[in-house]
Amino acid sequence: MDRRDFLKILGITSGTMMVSSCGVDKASEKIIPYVIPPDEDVYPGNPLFLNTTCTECPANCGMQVEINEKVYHDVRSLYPTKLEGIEGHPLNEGTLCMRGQAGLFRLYSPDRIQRTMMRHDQGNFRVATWKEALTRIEEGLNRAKQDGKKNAYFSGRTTGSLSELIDRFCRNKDIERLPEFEVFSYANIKRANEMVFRRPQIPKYHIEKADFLLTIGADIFETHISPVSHSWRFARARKNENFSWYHVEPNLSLTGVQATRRLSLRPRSEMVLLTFLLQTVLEQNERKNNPGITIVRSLPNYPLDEVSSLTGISETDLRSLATSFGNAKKPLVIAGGVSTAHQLGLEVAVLTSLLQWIMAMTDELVDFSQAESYESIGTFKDVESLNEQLDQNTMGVLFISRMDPVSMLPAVFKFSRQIKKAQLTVGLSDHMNDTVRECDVILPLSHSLESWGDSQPCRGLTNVIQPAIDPQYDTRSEGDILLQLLNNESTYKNFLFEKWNKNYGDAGTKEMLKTGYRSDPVPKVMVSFNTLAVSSFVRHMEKPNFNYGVVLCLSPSIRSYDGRSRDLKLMQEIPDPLSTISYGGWISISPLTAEYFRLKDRDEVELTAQEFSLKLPVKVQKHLSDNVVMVQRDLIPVPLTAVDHRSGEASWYVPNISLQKTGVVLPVPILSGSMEENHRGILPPDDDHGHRHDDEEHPRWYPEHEHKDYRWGMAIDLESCIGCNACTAACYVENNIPLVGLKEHLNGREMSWIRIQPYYDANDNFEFVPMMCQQCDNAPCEPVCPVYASYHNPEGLNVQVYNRCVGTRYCSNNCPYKVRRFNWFDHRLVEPLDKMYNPAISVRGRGIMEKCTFCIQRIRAAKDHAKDENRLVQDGEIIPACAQTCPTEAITFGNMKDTESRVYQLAQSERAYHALEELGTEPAVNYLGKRGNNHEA
Amino acid sequence: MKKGIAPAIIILYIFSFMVFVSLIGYFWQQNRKTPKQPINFSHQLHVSRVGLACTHCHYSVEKSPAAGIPPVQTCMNCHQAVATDRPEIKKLTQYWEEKIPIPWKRVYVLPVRNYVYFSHKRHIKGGLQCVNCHGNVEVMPVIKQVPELEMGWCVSCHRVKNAPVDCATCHK
Amino acid sequence: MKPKDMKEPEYNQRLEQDILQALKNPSPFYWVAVFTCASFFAIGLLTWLYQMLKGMGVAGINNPVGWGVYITDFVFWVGIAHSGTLISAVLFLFRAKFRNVFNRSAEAMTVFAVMTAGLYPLIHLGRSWFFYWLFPYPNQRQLWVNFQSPLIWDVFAVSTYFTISAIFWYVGMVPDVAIVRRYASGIGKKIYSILSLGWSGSKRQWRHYTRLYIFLAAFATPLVISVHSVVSWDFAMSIIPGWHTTIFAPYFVAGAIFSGTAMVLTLVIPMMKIFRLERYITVDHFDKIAKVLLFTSLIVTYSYLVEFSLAFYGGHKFEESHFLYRLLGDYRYLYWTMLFCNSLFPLTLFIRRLRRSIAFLFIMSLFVNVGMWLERFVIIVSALAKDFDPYNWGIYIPRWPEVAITLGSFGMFFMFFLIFTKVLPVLAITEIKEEAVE
Amino acid sequence: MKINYSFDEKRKFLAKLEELVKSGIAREKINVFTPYPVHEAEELLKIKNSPLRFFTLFGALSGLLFGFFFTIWTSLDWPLIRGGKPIVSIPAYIIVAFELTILFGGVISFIGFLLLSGLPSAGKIAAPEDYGNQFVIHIENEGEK
Repeated sequence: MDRRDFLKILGITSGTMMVSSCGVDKASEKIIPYVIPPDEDVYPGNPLFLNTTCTECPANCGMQVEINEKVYHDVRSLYPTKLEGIEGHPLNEGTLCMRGQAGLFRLYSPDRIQRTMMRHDQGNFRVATWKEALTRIEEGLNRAKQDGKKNAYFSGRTTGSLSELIDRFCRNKDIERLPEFEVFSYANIKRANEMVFRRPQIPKYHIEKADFLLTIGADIFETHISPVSHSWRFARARKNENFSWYHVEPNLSLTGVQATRRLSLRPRSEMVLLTFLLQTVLEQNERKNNPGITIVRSLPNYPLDEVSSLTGISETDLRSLATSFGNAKKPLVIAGGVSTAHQLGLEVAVLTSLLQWIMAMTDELVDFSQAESYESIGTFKDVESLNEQLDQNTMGVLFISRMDPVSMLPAVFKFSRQIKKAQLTVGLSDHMNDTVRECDVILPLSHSLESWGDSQPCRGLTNVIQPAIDPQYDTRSEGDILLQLLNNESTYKNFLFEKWNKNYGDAGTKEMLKTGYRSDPVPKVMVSFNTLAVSSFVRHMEKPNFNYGVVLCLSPSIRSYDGRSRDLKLMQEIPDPLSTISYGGWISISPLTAEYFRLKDRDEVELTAQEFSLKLPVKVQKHLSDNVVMVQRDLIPVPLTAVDHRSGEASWYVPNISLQKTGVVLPVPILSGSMEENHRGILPPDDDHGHRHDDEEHPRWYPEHEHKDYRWGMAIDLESCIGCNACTAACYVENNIPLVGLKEHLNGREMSWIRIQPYYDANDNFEFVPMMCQQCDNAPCEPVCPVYASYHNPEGLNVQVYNRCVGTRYCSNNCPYKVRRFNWFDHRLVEPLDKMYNPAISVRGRGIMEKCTFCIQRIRAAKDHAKDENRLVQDGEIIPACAQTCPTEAITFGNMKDTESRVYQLAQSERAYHALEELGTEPAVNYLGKRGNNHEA
Repeated sequence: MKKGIAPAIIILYIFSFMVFVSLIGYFWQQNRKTPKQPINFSHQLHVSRVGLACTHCHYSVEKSPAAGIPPVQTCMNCHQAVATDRPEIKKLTQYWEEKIPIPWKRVYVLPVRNYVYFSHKRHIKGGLQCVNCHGNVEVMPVIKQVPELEMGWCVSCHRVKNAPVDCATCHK
Repeated sequence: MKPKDMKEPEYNQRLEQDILQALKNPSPFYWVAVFTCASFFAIGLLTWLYQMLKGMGVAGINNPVGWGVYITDFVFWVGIAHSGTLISAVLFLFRAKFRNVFNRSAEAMTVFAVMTAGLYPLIHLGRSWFFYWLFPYPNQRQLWVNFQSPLIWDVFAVSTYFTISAIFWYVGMVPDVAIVRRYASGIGKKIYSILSLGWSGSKRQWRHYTRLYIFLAAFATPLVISVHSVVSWDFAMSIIPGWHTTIFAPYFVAGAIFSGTAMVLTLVIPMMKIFRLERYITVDHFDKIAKVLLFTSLIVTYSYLVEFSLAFYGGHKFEESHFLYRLLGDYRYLYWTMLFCNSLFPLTLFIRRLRRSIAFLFIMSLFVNVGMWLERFVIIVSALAKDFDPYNWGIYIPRWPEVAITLGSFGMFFMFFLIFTKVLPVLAITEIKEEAVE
Repeated sequence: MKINYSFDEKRKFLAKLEELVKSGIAREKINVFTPYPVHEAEELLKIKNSPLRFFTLFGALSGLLFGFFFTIWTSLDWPLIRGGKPIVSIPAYIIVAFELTILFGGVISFIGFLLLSGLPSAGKIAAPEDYGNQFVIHIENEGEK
């Protein structure tokens, strides 16, 4: 053979070696067509979309699932790869929170329970068939009948058809259906509303319509009832120029630092503040409704100075609060969270409701007609009574479904031991958790993305739950299980469809399945004020006592809700927005406390209260009051907490704790190098330092390069950004960003393409700056790359060509924003998590630099679509994952060449500036600074 | 004489080894290009003899990045009646009756697919013919990969047709 | 040096004898040394392999500190490579005769140091197996390299530097190899004859030879300057405070010569002792070389001062905070050590007696080597550790692979040098002869 | 037949050489072998400056030109914007061109040297012509050619 052929062969061999080294074993790979093509126009290679419901927390937002072929041209490999909000959904308006975005990590979790299991005599589990398990339950029920014991069904919050089915099941098998268990039961609020308005409900708060918002301890952006909904409503309200928002709290919350004015007050003193406000509005005759003289009389009367001394809020602040409250046309007061969860929590709730009524918020802003469905939720009192029942050994079969009371209840409940007292305990769960481990029979539940269902998070709204993928394991939906236990032939799906067709008709059902939800008109509810109850309550209100020394506050966590979302691996990878700690636990203490105990970040302390002690590293947190130490409740075994017997609400405080420095310094992944920005040009420049952005400032050496049709740009409104990290989560899932784990985080090797940087501004207030690749026009990273892996494309994107990168890391060194991420190892998602990989973007191997490219795969798709209709991409057609899921629409993406586009308009605003402007990198990302600092006077 | 032998052997050995490796590589490659398919389907027969259009079977080629492999149903439309007695068609009918898809072996694969985006739709809409990349399928009893699908191959065509040569067009 | 009374013939005779003595029967000590170096080298290579298979993460580098020990070593070795050519070329052009006793080993040092340095850019690549993408060669992808990138400048500078130094070294050696040829026997003789290209010292050969040598020297001199300037631009061309400064080129060149000269001392002193070459390498030579050392040390110290004064005179907040960090931050001890080694300790060379004490100079040279390594480390790491955006400030601590590979590189360098001393004339015989009669 | 003189000291050698030159023997007929370059001898024999410099010049120039041509051509061959700088950014390319100038210059002068001084010569490698530390003078007379 002549030389050329020879070389060709060599080339081929080397080629094959390359290929096999890439791990694509072509010889074995199959392409699998449909047997029968799906009737509607579905084509292999195009993503499918499906509307369903997010079940990560009780809020039940509407959720759109994107389904993709994992293996090109293999129809067997259709998997959900991305979750988004449903456009225009009444709850979440097309957005999701970080937990919702990470939902796939539950679906594909390696810790899913894959088989039914039964405890055999030796006490440990063995795999069983469904038949065995169900018969075992049958026997259990029969035995209970014989022994004359009663059975109970104990579940997490359940709404919609499933609730009905459970009722039917319980009636049929004479099982007592216990009040449902939620850690965040809002018992006090419900009790208060029952007292004041005769409605044991939680209203919907129309924040968007308010012009003044006062939140008392309510963490409306983190866990309070429906965070996403609150977020976008807040964003709407913010549009109003003279909207102002006071947040009062004893601890430090993400919500708090977002308020235009945050006042931290002494724990338990909220009622004093509220009475003060009540008095002022009553005096100023601001009242819209008259509570009646008795109540006015019986309100305790605190002079300003006393209020100030009791609450710990300065008189000036109190005055300014009172005045702006008084001047407000549509004020709204929301109490909740840590403020309604202590021995005077009920007082706080009642006074709030009273205030709401007096200021006629109940006419519009506090809406009982769309009340959240929390009626079926029980309280800690109910759990106590359950415990008593168990103690009497009268419990036959105990069903525990979709929750983990063992790890969520305080240790004193000894629940893990208690549930053993039932003859038979049946645990239904998708994840292995402390509760099901104690059960006798474990029934693996399908994830909501694998099953049918519906839910009614609030009045007048029905969400559909429909499967996006067949059950991956031998699991079943709760509905199907119950039907089988009822020896009912039909499936839960049929059950649902019968019901839907009955209620909504055939067309209605189809429509609902398409949109994913259905909202029905609800009759307007006019609340009636219960003067008697209130006056008597107010008369007997006790004065707050502050005999708690240093108090440990168990605050809810945005990352894990009440702890249930700890199962989502991603939630540990993304840092807590306030402390920027990713993995592991910590307690937050105030700078003064730190000074007193000579503590620095990462020092370990021992907390001790009666029959409770724990060791954790500390994080010093400005703005936290000195007699409060704060820990997120999901990070620790829940300590003994008093239960208020008027309402059943558990206290979230541990009084009289003592700290002690152990002298150990622990490795804690605090991702932020420093929160002090001191005018480095990342925060909005205030007048004396820095400078507003205009192009004259940077004389250009070289002619500006041409952008033909597009120049992609982004605008980020720091005023709207609430630091909720939803964007980060969305980015992780959309872009196949690897999870690297604690060890790498300690080495400072986190991989997130977008991060929420908390900084203290000139007045020491928190500011969140979302930082991702700025797509600089004069990008420092580009000229230094020896192999053109990083270059500027004609559309103004700073492209990173992954398989051209040789990994010099020079670009990362030279990036002033340090937003480039290097693959230090081959980080692959472990089976089966890798099913969620987005096929539209590569999975980067070791030694490759990666970074944000404004979701270039979405840009490509949109351009592709536009080209079919041969037109240019229109404004709003492309939405990067971060912008898409931002509940407050802080992020806007678009074409800077198009002067009509929203992003262009925003870039022109006088609030617009570039991060590190003085470097002259000419970023494509414009930040919009906060309108004047009306934080501190 | 004695001296000469050792080097000669060594050289001979090295040379034969290289040839050996190359041959293995060559045939492996060949095999990859024409793997044994579950049903030996002849494009030649269906295109030149029966005269089917490519899009008749590869139905999504204008609608999605993937060309679309025909559902078994599409085959059965004709083969309910046509040539039902042939052994290969019997196999087909079996698949159809058991309602399991035919596990075709993949022939065309981009070298480092993980990093590259390719859309059939765009190329067809851009006025390219299937032949341009897939060769004269109508004369192939057994389909096989014609071009190496290397970057240079794509780029040169893109340049000629002045399609975009911006890296981001194809690299993902 | 040639004693006055001695006649030229026997002097030349003795000279050749003395120097060729070095090439004879290695002592067991020598073998031990070679073996130790070789094993270090091997360990280094294995570590590199491990790093390639596992991923860059086995090293300590992280985000934000993307460059650490590897790049430090690179700069260090390139620096070492410098005085080789400086001593032989520049001093040759200046007719500084004291060079003759140093130039051969200095040039050898250059060649080996460049070889070592050349490895580091590959070692620090995340995907070393694609290193060849850094070279502009015609390929089916129709892609070239980015000539704007300082790293590509490095590729050209370093490879050029290696080629030219190697040629220069070899050319200078041809007549000496011819002499070795005369004394060698058997297969050795064959090899030396080939290496000597059949040199006979005819007028024609000398005529072109002398020209060539001058030209090469003339090329090498600007090359020395350019190469380390380019290396310094790897940093100066970036925007990182502490890197982005105009004085880097001269600053680095001076530093390079400084460290290189030190390394020459580190190598030549033991060599002289072992091979008993005191007769030719005299205290006067060392005195002179020590002066070079002192001079460059002063330049380096000056640059340190300039760096700081620029930062604070400029009043640029990022610069200021960076230099405060360098002085008082996490790496302060390293920085202070460096100041001592490079700026304070060499001042002792103002004392003539110390300049002329071989032992002292040897210790001094070791200190300077350490100091210069630290200088590069501090510059590279401290600048990256705290740059613009406080959120991603970090700190970098080397891990064992970095240590292992660094030791490996030293092993490689010394192994080559040891072999050199046994197979090639360690002094420039011809030039010493020439010098002797004048 | 050929007349040889051999000395072991430079001084004597130069004296003899001068005498020979004076005696009117054609300079090009005199060939000398020395252990190290002897400039006096070169002067006596009026040896002209080596043409090597033309090689050097040629090498250097071609290096310079190639450097610029190559860098500019490759950047234009697939133009990619880097950091908002022009596609052809000469300042950067100067460096590459400079290095190539030296590289080519050096290598080509070395090759030139080999050509001019007839090295390596197989014959001399096989049978080395070596006079040790002797200064040798050869005079070829007509009888030779």
